[in-house]
Amino acid sequence: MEADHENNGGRDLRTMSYLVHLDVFEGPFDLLLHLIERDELDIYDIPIARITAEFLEYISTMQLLNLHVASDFMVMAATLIQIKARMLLPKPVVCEEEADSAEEEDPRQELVEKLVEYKKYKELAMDLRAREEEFARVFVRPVGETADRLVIDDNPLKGISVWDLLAAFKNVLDSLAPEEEPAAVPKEEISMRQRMQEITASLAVCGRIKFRDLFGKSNSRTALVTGFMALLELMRLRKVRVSQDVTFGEILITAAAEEGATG
Amino acid sequence: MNLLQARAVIEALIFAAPEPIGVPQLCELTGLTRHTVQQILADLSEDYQKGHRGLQMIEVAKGYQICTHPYCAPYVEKLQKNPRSTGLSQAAMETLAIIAYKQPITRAEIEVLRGVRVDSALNTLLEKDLIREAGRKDTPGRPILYGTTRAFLKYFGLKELSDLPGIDKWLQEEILRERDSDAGASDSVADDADVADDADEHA
Amino acid sequence: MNLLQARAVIEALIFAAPEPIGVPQLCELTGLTRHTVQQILADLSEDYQKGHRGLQMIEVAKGYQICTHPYCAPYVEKLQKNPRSTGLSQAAMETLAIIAYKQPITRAEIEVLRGVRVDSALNTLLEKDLIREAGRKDTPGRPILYGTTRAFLKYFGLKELSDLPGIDKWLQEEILRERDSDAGASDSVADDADVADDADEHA
Repeated sequence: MEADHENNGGRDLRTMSYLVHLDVFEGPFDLLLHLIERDELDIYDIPIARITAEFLEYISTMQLLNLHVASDFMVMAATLIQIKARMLLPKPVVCEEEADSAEEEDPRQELVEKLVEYKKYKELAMDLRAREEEFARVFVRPVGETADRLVIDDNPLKGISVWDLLAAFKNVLDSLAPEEEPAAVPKEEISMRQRMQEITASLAVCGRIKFRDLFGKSNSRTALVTGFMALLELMRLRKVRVSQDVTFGEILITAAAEEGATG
Repeated sequence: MNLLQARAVIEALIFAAPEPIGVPQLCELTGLTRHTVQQILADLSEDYQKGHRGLQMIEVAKGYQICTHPYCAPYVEKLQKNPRSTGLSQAAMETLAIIAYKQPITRAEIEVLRGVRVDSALNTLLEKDLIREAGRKDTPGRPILYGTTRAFLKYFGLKELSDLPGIDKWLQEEILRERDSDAGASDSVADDADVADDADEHA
Repeated sequence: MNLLQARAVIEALIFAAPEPIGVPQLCELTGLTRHTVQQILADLSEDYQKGHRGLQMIEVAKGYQICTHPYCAPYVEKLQKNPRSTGLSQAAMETLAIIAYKQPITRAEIEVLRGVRVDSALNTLLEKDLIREAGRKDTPGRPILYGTTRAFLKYFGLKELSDLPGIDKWLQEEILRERDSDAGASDSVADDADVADDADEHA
């Protein structure tokens, strides 16, 4: 990259202008809209060859910078190339009354519709953003802290009983095993101890296990509870470590080696 | 209770309620007619607007609420221990806009519109209680339908869904059209009504 | 900032402060002199007294506070009994349930169960004094453990945690059943023995 910087000034300018936008694009539609608006193109009459070239250039820039190109962008690139190819095909000769239907077969039509639709929601998101900013500047009375007898006693759990709490907990457990059919599934005889053994055994073989896999096989609530408790117990005993590199990413269970406090 | 007392009681109720409080609930609590309550509310709102008050009475999520005036924000902000975070990410905001205007809508339908996957945006929005599951669509796989919450209305200071910016223009038509063709097709219809609360229940 | 603006800002500050707010703090936040602040406070107090307001501005030990008028109490009290307004979102409720039944528990463990991030739910619960930090877990990173508070017990009218209904019994039975069936059936591999031993030791 640095060598590039010195040798290839012209190209690098382009690269830099993309760099600025790398984080900004919310997806292929967003990038296409940017290209169209930047060059003041007519969204209903997109010069497809030009847009395709620019879109591909963007992707190769990302690759040049060793950035991960999301599959959505690759799919769009393929779509653009396909449309471009279809545009190049000679148009079949049509008689007058067929002209209308032929017009509808503009290969760009579907893409244009999607872009126009996306643009609407992008603009609406901006409207919402404006309101968000406005209402971030308005403050309500802090609930639950005014101790005066005259003011309502702000019980945050007003109207909630312990049974609602129990229901909420069951709800969590149920969402872990949605397919459970108590009547049909034979009772699994898996103990917490067995589950602990299973986990340590697989770790010895594989080195690490995905959290999802750990529970993927279990289909009874009992098995899930036992499995989860086994995992907690192993964590407590420092036999395993659980980590998640990215938010919403895969949760990994690894055997706990002696390592620094990198949790 | 004379009118002046009623006015005071309604002001106290709006102040003390932990959530925006609607006309039906105010009627229920005070025993006053809908007409009287509405008159008092109009009167109170005007009173708050007049005079240089640091507080205002606003209508949000089909209810009334007393809150600080935006121009006091620079000072009030200093009080907040954990200031409101920077707001929603662009991805979350676009996803939310689609849900707000197209609800009830499935994840797959949102992804078609945005052209990208929206799992993590949906999680963020669910976590922030801005959207909720609003039934299942009556199509193969019975995918989850998403809709906005009452907290959504409060977050953006909206009276009700029809108060959404831009809705009056081209969207209203579109939504009406969708609703018509949708009627009966999804089991979320009942759920849909309480998105904006059951304000009219006691009318 | 002219006097009218200052008056509005001070009203907003008193309204938005989580605790009664004193003159020194008001001076600090507004940059006004003690004298000016005191004048404005006197003026505001009088204003609240005049006219039939449902709110009053009172001076308590630590400072100034806006609260409802005593004669509104019969109506305001009814708000408390109204189950319509609950302060907790579904996300917060589920997180609280997990903490109640699984405490002490780390954030990561809660997230495993709920499948989404719970930062904001945890913040809400901490703010409402329903949960508290209950030490650190003895694992790498020493994550914070969460448990419920005395206020939590108070709100539910529970004497102690073991009064929580259902799930512990349900879980206990389930686990006991597992243990029982385990005791007979297990003559497992030798090198696994210490895992089980450790488990029993801490049980």
